[in-house]
Parts: sequence; C-alpha cells; structure tokens
Amino acid sequence: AQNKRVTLMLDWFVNPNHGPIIVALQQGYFDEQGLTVKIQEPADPSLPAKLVAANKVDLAISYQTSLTIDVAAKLPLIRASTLISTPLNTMMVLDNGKINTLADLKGKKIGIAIAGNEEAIIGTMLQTAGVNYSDVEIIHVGWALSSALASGKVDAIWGGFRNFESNQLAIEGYPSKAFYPEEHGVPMYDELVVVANADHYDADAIGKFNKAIEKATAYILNHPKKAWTIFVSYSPDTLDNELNQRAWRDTLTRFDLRPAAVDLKRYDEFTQFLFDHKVIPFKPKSGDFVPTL
Amino acid sequence: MPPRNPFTRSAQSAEVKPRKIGSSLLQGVITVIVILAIWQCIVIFFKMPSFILPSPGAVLQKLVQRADVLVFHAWVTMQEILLGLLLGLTMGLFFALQMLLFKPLKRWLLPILIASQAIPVFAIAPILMLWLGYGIASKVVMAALIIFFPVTTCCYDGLRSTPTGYLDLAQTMSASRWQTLRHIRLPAALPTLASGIRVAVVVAPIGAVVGEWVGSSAGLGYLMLQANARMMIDEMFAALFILALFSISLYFMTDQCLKRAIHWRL
Amino acid sequence: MPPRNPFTRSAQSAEVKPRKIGSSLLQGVITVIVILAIWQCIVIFFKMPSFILPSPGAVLQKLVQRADVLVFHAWVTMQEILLGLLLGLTMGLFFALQMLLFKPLKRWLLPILIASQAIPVFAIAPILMLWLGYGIASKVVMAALIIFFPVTTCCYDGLRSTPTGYLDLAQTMSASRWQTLRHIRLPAALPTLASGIRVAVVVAPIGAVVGEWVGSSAGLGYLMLQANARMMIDEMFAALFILALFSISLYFMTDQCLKRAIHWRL
Amino acid sequence: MADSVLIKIINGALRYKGEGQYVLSQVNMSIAKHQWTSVLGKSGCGKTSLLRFLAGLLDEKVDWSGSVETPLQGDLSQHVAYMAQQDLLMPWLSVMDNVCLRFRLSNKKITEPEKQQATALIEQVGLLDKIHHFPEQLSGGMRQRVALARTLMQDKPLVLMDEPFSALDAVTRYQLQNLSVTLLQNKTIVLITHDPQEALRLSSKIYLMHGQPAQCHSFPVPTMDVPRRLSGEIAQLQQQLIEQLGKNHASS
Amino acid sequence: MADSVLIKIINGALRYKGEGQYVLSQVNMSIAKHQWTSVLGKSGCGKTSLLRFLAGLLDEKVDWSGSVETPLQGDLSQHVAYMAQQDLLMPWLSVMDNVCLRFRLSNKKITEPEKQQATALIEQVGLLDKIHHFPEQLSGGMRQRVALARTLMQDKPLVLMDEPFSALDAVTRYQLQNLSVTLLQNKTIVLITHDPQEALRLSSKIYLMHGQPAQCHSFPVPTMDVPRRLSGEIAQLQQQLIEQLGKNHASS
Ligand SMILES: Nc1ncnc2c1ncn2[C@@H]1O[C@H](COP(=O)(O)OP(=O)(O)OP(=O)(O)O)[C@@H](O)[C@H]1O
Ligand SMILES: Nc1ncnc2c1ncn2[C@@H]1O[C@H](COP(=O)(O)OP(=O)(O)OP(=O)(O)O)[C@@H](O)[C@H]1O
Ligand SMILES: [Mg+2]
Ligand SMILES: [Mg+2]
Repeated sequence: AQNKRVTLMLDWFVNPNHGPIIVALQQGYFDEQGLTVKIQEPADPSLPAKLVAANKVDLAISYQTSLTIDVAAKLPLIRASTLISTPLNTMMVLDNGKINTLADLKGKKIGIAIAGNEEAIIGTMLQTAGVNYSDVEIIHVGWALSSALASGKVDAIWGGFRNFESNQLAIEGYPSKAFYPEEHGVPMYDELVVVANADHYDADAIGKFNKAIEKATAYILNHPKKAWTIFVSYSPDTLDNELNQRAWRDTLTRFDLRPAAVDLKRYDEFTQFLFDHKVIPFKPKSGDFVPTL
Repeated sequence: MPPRNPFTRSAQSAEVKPRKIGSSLLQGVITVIVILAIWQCIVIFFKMPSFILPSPGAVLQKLVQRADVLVFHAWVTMQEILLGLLLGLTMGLFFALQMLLFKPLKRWLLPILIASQAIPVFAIAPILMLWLGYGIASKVVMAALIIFFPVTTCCYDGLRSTPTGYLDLAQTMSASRWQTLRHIRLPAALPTLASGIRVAVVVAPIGAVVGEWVGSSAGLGYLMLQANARMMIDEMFAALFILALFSISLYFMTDQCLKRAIHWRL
Repeated sequence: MPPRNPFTRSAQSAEVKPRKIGSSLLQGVITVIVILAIWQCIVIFFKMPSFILPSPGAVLQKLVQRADVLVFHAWVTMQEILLGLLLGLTMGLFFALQMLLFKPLKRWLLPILIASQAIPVFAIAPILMLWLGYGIASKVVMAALIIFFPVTTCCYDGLRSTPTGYLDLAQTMSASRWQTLRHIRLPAALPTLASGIRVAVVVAPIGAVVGEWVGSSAGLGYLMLQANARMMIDEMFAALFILALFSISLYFMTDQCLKRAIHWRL
Repeated sequence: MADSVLIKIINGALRYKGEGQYVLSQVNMSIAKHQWTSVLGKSGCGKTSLLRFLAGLLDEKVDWSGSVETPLQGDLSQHVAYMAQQDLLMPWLSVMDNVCLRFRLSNKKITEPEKQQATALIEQVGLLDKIHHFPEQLSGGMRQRVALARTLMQDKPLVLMDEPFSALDAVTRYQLQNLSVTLLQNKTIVLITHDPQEALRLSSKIYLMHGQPAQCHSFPVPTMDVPRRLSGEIAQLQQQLIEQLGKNHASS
Repeated sequence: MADSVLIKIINGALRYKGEGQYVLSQVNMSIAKHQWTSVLGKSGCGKTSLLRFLAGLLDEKVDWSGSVETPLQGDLSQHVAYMAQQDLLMPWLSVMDNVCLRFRLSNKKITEPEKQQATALIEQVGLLDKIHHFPEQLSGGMRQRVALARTLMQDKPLVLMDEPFSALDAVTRYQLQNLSVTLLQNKTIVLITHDPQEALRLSSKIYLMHGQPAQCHSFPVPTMDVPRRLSGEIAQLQQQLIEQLGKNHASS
C-alpha cells in the first residue's frame, strides 16, 4: 500500500537523544509500519511545537515542561509518545571542590538557557538545601552553557543534559558534578516527548510511529554496539565523534521502553508542580493533552 | 504663473526647511496606527494563530497590563542602545579617519572590520562572554559592532569625496591635515555621514537585543526569550513593539537634528 | 618642487585611478594572513581553550580535511547571498524611488521599513517559516531584509541632495520626473549610493546565515549551528572563516567596480 | 506691435522668502520678439533673479507680485532655454553628452543629423579636440563654451542667457557673439551682461537695472540690425552707457 | 635687479598626465617683486594651469620640466595666496566665516583687530548687509567679491588671482581694482584677466600667452605707477594689445 508521509521535526540537531528514531529510520522500521518519516532539524527548540500547533508539521519533539506550558497557553498540542522518560536536565558545577552541595550555591551565579521553568525547578532544588531563589543570581547565557561554566563566568549551569554537557565538559578537561532535579524535590517528568496537533493528529499514524520506535529502542538495548554504528551511519561525518559516543553510552539507559505508555497521574503531578510555582496560569487536565491512543 | 514641475520643488523644500516637531509627532502617531492596521490585516487575512502572531489588540492589552515589567526592561535596553550608539559612532568616525589619514593602514584595517561584520554573534558568543562578561558591556559592544560599519563606510566615502577645489584652497592656505579634515572634509562629508547615522540609529536596538541573547539578566531581549519560552507570545510582541518604537522614534529624532544641522548643499 | 601636503594628494589619486586587480588580489592574500596572525595571537595571549576559540592551525586543517562538505554548504550559502543581494538592492532602490517620487508615501512607508529593521529574526521565525517554508526563499528574504535598509537610506539621501543647479537645468529643459531621476539625480547620487552598496555586500552574508537559522537543511549557517551543537568548534570556525572570506572578497570586488564606475566628483 | 512683444512684465516685484527687503519692485519690461534684449546693472541688483524667475525656477522661493503677459501658450518656462551664470556641466558626462543633454532629458532618441549638429556646434565653439573630455579637464572658458553650445542645441523660442561670455577672452567672445546671433535668428533672447560694448553690439533694446529694490529703465539704442560693428556712434553710446551706469551706481 | 625678481620661470613645459600634447612649453617669465604681473591669453591656452602649478596644486597631476627660481625660503606654495577662477566658498560657512576661513585652517585664534579687519573688508567689497548670509543666497558677483575678500585677508608675499573681477560690473570692478591695489601694496601679484584695460591699469608687466602648446611673450607697458588712469597713451596701448591678441588668436 501507499506509505503514509509523516514529517517529524526534531528539537535540535540529530544527537544521541534521537537514537530510537534514527535507528528506526535506518533499519526501515517505519517502512514496515507503512510510514515515510521525513526529519527536519530546527535551530531553535521552541520552533517545532509551534509548527505542529500551526499544523505545518505532523510531529515534533518537545519537552514535557514545554508541552505543559504550551497547552496551558492554549496551543492545540497532545503528547503522542515519549522518547526519554526521565529528566535529563541537571544542575551542573565544576568538580573542583568549590561547590559540593546545593547549599554552597548561596549567593553564586547560575547560568541558564531560558526555558521558562527555571524559577520553579531551580527554586525547588535550592529550597531542599535551604537556599532561596533570590539568594542566587540567574544569568541567561544562551548559546554558551558549558563554556560559561568551564570559563568560570558562572558557578553552576542549569539546563545542561546529564548525558551531553557533562561528557562535553569532561572531554574538554573540566570534570563536572551534577545535582539531579528528581533527587531534589522536583517531580519526575519526561524529558523528551513527541507532540502532535490536537485537532489534526492521525492516531493510526502515531500508533505505527510508536510501534516503530519501540522496536528500535528494543534493538538498541539488545545490540548497543551495532545500534551505535547504525545511528552513526545516518550522517557519519557529523555524528561519529567521541562526544556522541560517550553521550550514546549514557543515553542508552534512558530511552523509554514503552513510548506509547501513558501515566496520567505522573503528568498531573508535574502540572500541579508548575502551577504551584506560577509557571502556568491554570492546570490543563492531563487527560486532554495526553490521550490514550 | 501656474506652478511648475513639483518634483524639484518638493525635493528642494525638503532640504530648505526642516519639518515642524509638531507635525512629525503627529506623523509618528499616524504611522504607529498604520503599522497596527497592517498587522491586524495580516492576522486576519493569513489566519495567523495567536501563538505565532497575536493580534495587536492582545498585544496592546499586554502592553498596559505588564507596563511595569516592560518599562523596567525597556529602560535597561535603552541604556544599552544609547551607549552602543555613542561607542559605535565614535568608533566609526575614528576608523574612517584612520583609514583616511594613514592610507596604507586602510589595506590592513578594512578587511578586519569587514570580517568583524560577517561573523554571526552566536559563533563568538563564548568569546564575547569571556571578555565582556554578562554586564552591560557585551550589549553595548554588540550594538556598537552592528552599527559601526555603516557609519565607517559612509563616513569614509564622504570624507574622501570632498570637492577637489575645496582641498586645493585648503592646501594653498597651507592648512594642516587635521585642520583640513576638521574644517573642510568633515563638513563636506556631513550629508553622506548623515546616511550612516540614520542607518545606525535604526539598527542599534537590534544589536543590543542580540547582545542580550549572548547573555543577560534583564532587557527587552531577555524578556522576549522568557516570554517565548513561556509561550506568552503576546508579551514577546509587546516587547518587540517597544523595540520597534525605539528605532522609529530614534530615527525621526535624529532625522530632525540632521536636517537642522545640514542646511546647505555641495 | 618638493612634494606638498600628501594628504590631499593621496585622497585625490584614490578617486582618479582605481587600483589594479593584481595588487588588490595580493592585498587580499596579505590581509587573510594578517587576520590569521591576529587570531593566533589572541589564542596564545588570552590562553583561549580550544572549545572557545580554536587555533587557526586547527581550523585550517579542518578546512582542508572537510573541504568537500564546506564547499557544498558554501555553495548553497553563496547562492542565497547573491540572490539576497539582488533582491535587497532592487528593493532598496525601489523604496528610495517611491519615497522620493511620492513624498506623502514616505511618511507611511518609512516607519514600516524602520520597524522591519528593528525586529529580531528569531521572534518572527515561525512567521517566516509559515510563509516562506524551509527552502531557499527564507534565507534570500532575510539577506535582502538585512541589507535593504542601508541601501534605501543611502540611495534616498543621495537622490534628494542633488545640487539644485542641476535640477534647475533639468527643469528648464522641461524634463519629466522620470528623466530627471534617470539622468540627473541617479548619477549625482551614485557616490552616496556606493556607500550603501558597500555596506550591503558586507552584511548580506550574515543575513543569509541568520536566514539559515530560521530553518534550513544546508548552508554555512546550518553547518555552523550543527558544528556548534556537536562542539566541533574548529569546524564551526572553518565555516566562519569562509563566510568572512565571502564578505571580504565581495567587498573588494564591488569596491573595484564602483571605483571604475564613479570617476567624477560633484 | 502688441504681437511683436513676447513678454511684458508689468509692475513686477520680487522678494526672496524669509528676506526682509524686496530685490525688485516696479519692474516694467517688454521683451520684443526675435530680438536681443540686454539687461545691465550693478552686481547683486537682481538680474539673475529676474531671469531665474522668468525661467520658472523661483516659484516657491520668492514672493512675486505683478503680471507677466505673453502670447506663448501655457507655462512660460516650457518655452525657455536658460543658460545660467554657472556653467552647470554634468561631471559624469563628456563634452558631447553635455551638449546633447537635452535629448537625454526628453525621451527623444538623438538622430544622426542632430549628432552632426552637435559636433558642428562643438567645433564652432572651438572644442572639437575636447569632444570626448570630461568637464573637470576643461578650462573655465571652455566650460562656459560647452554650456553655450548646450544652450544653442535647445531650440526654444525664448533664450535666457546670464553672462554667457564673461569668462572668455576678447577675440573668442567676439566670435561666439557672432555665432550666437547667427544661430539664434528668429529666437527671442534676454542677455545679462556687464559689458556695455557687448550689449550695444547685440541688442535692439537695453535695460539698466539700478536701485534697491531695483527698478529698470530702458536705454535707447540705434535701429541698425545686429551684430553692429563698432562705429563712432556706438563708441559714443558706450560712453553714455558707462556714465549712466556710473550714475546709477552712485545713486544706489 | 635679480633681487627684485620674485619668481623666474625658465623653459617651463607642462603637460597633464595622460594627455598627449603639452599645454605649456618654453615658458619664460620673470615676476617682479611687489608688482602686478598680468597674464592674458586665449581661453584654454593654459593660464590657469600655470597659476595652479605655481600654487603647487598640480604636482602629481602634471609632468613639468623647466625650473622655477625664487628667493623665497622653502616651498613656494607656502607663500602663495590663490584666488581660483571659481569662487570656492564653503556652503556651510557664512560670508564672514568664509572670509575668515584662513584662521580656521591655521590653528590661529582670530583676534579682535582681525575680526574688525574682516568686517571692514566685507564692507569695502559692499557686502556688509550680507555678512551673515550663506553663499547660496548671494549673487554671482557677490560670491566673487567674497572670494576676493577672503584672498585679501591672507597676507602672503605672493598673490595669484585668476580672473578675480570677471563677474563684476564695470563700476564695481573699477572700485575693487583700486581696493586691491591699495591693500596689496608690497605684495607680488600675478593676475589672469581677459580684460586688456584691466591689465593696463594695474600691471607693471604684461605677458601674452598664445600658441599650442602655449608660450608667452611680454608686452611693453609704460612705467607709471598703478593704478593708471586712462590716458590717450593707455587707450593706444589697449588698441595695440587687442590687435596683438587678435594676431595670436589667428596664428594659433
Ligand atoms: N585636469 C585636467 N586634465 C587634463 N587637461 C586639463 C585639465 N585642466 C585643464 N586641462 C587642459 O589644459 C588646457 C589649459 O587649461 P587652462 O585652465 O589652463 O586654460 P585657461 O588659460 O585658464 O583658459 P580660461 O581662460 O578659459 O580659463 C586646456 O586645454 C584644458 O583642456
Ligand atoms: N536664494 C537666495 N536667497 C536669498 N537672497 C538671494 C538669493 N539669491 C539671490 N539673493 C539676493 O538677491 C539679490 C540679487 O541677486 P542676483 O543674483 O539676482 O544679482 P545679480 O544681478 O545676478 O548680480 P550679479 O551680477 O552679481 O550676478 C542679491 O542681493 C542676493 O543677495
Ligand atoms: Mg547674476
Ligand atoms: Mg582659467
């Protein structure tokens, strides 16, 4: 039969976080499901969700935090599947003995790449160490997260990925220490989700899509080494480097084994969390934007 | 006699007497309205979803509702813009003079200036941050960087195309380089230089905003990112609106001054 | 007699005879070397970590090693730049003429042009995406958008500051607006216009790159972001290097043409 | 008679906007058709202003009162060829192109005979060897001659000339005067000059401007046809003219 | 004698770079100290070129052969005040400021007496009422007068004037000639003019330039001191001069 064409916009340039998708693509799992997936890479992570909402692309990779915010802002979005079901963001500091606990951050500079939820999450994490959000200086460092930390311009960075920035810093010779939000009062959330347009989504296609990446995820876990070579084969000259290799290793364990699985309670808790910290004006019911397909 | 070709006339009178402040204020108001109208039309006819292009109404509402926040950030950016302009204009003038006075130096300097223009900020963001930190400095430098090339070019082209007769006269009066520059070349270059300045005041704001993306904890650029991240698009456009107002008012203010200053023609 | 004030002389000869292509090529080479030297110095003296500013050596190596990829992306960007220039220059000239010919129109048009300059692209990126899609269009438009204001301004200022005597003459020859424009105002404006064009060719590349951020699957801007995202900083700078080369060579080529074209002085 | 008058200025008064005092007042002139009319007067008395006004170049720069009557259809300035006090040569055009400027400015394509006419004209003003030079390569007098040639290329019924021969040596001047007379037959010429002899040689009517604001009075001239050769009578008239100018000068 | 000669040009030959033929060749001139020397010649023969060369304005524009001897120390052009054929008034400066341009261009602060001198000068050229006007508001002759005043404000031993009175009416011209003579005592003046009478009134030595490339020959003048009043003798000389010019003109 004629393949369904699906455009998928990633959240950023292809990187290990997209493992299952790339592998599914390379292995032809999408084809098996009768899908032709076309991948686009944006330069601005906030763009894809908007384009889905505008019904310009079928699927896009976003973050649960953003998704919740977007839905609360009345964007017609739904979560179609989950790619990585644990947080990846971490609070990172240089491992040079200066800062050993979150408490040490009192009065320090924290660099961020604005995502809109900083106050809520950083605030919460600091609270667990008895530090007020107002006791730290928050600076947007945009494109230069890790170099900001490495160069000592800031004492900590929030927004770096535990599987990515940490390795990057290590490679550059700056061993880092990470504080994990889920260990410091922040409810669990899915880092990477796939979103679709609430009004125009094609449940059947999404189902097939999920099947494909589920299969890919399984394959990755079963054959990490092979999977790596397959992943790299997507674009050898840009993907095949040490950083990605390390990141790949650290990401393996975080791919969601059941992309289609829905846990409404989990979503509600996180929505509540954002609402409590006034990130969103009201609480969208998770049932509405996390449909069970 | 009946009026003649209105073309040359209007063109002349434009130079002869600068428009009244009052009317230019009125003009300002009119144009703001026009812009809003066009905007509204786009929203309607292209069926823009509000999270991509909010309606002027919504934005104006935000403008009022969040006035305090906006004013605060606008004030920060304003400072950056003005300082940036100051720095950029002086730099531009300075480089132009350098290239003019020390011809050989031009060959070496110019390409570097050009290169400095061709480099997207995100690429050198870490460097900027490393050198300038997250204070106001980085924004001022960005604003300056973005405007100083047009200024340099116009200024340099203006300075070197002085009517030869004037230069001859200066020479027979055995004027020093500096005096010739100060009293002949500079005034003669003003009209061209003016173009440079006009461009500068318009693009300076964007320089400041880009600077704020490099790193900041306040300012309209910062606010925009924040609003965008929180999908408060109307707030982002409110900031955008203020930014545009800056450019426009800066332009017309400068234009008035320049018209008053340059009352002659070569 | 002994030579006199070298100042006026050099300034004159600059206009009189354009430099030879050969020497300007040599100059190009020299300057590239200079830039590399400065760069190296910065790396050494500021002890730049390679992930912030790689050494020229490393970058040149990449330049060779990844030649194929770079050439491909450079080619894409090149097209965008040239098309952007074409569009931007025509737009600039067009708007300038509009404002000149229909004085009232100016009041309405100008502020919109200005506003268009004050809006950071990322803010309207989604809009551009909706309208222009993922193809080359968005980049061309961005490049055009970024250059057409300097062009418009310089062109407009040049056109309206024609020596009145010439206009009078045209009037007594009962020349039509259009003829006056074509044969008097335009040539008389060329020197000023030239400044606009010089600025344009230099900033056009960054316009294209910015356009590539809006959304693209090829081009130097895309390559940079990607390299940056993968921390392949030396590759990013290789792309940056090519971009700078574009600007510089574009500038000097244009400069030569303009010098040839404009052999007179008002 | 009325028909033989091309322009009649009655009680003309002219003041530059923003300036306090009038430049001209109660100017009455009648410019005869197909004749040379000369205007003489102290420097700064308002000759150029008058001419520029007739050429329609001052409309929104001056306040004018008085009437200008002419049988010519429509806008006077459409029938005018104006040679300004400054040679307004386009620096980006060669001598040839400057002389042919008229064709560029009216959409007309330049025809072969017209080209030849232009070349001939350039030769007659003695610049054939400079035909492809640019203005900045010419001497002052040469520039003026190019401007003259450019004016002669236009054929308009009314030709206004502002000190067209001022930068020329006696001999060249003499030649170009004759040239102009021949080429401008059955055209009406208004000539501003500071040279009494020139006025007497060429014009069938002479106006002297004087006073502040300036008025003008006509100065009688013999009715021989121009260009007149210098006779005793002319010499005498010249003497009178100079004295008259001197008086005016003293009076104002 | 040798001492009383300020500039001696021997076998001067001048050609504009890129031009085929020479403009001047075998020019021999000696310019007497504290005297007026006039240069007459057909339009385009090379008078201005010669003057500009002396003023040091052509150094890299022309090929020059021949020698220029002068007792003046150092660079000749440092001792020159040059009044060009075009009044080069700065459009952005008022009449007063244009006249005082010299002070702007040399770091000197302008002193009160100098201010008064300037004002007096402006009055003497009859522009006191225009003292705060800008050049574009002046008539052609007025502009030339401002340029003259500006030149007179400089005190340099050598004054080069290129048709300084060409745009003025007879009377004003007469007055300004006298003015110049008084103010330029014990200065050396080289005057380019097309007016034989002017030359004869003012100069103690007259050179006629003619030919292509141009040479120059001196024309004998009586040894009365200037300004001379028009006598029969002068009238006669004028006639000769005109004829001579006519001959030269024909020959070249
Ligand atoms: N910049 C230049 N380049 C080339 N040729 C020039 C230049 N300036 C003048 N000439 C030529 O030199 C010759 C003499 O010019 P010059 O201005 O000295 O004449 P002149 O004697 O002053 O004439 P006039 O009395 O009309 O002012 C002319 O043939 C002119 O074409
Ligand atoms: N644009 C202007 N604005 C104001 N006043 C002006 C303007 N142009 C000329 N005038 C004044 O008008 C008067 C006459 O000027 P005009 O040029 O007509 O004199 P003219 O007779 O041509 O003198 P000349 O013989 O010197 O050329 C002068 O007093 C002059 O100052
Ligand atoms: Mg006049
Ligand atoms: Mg001359």
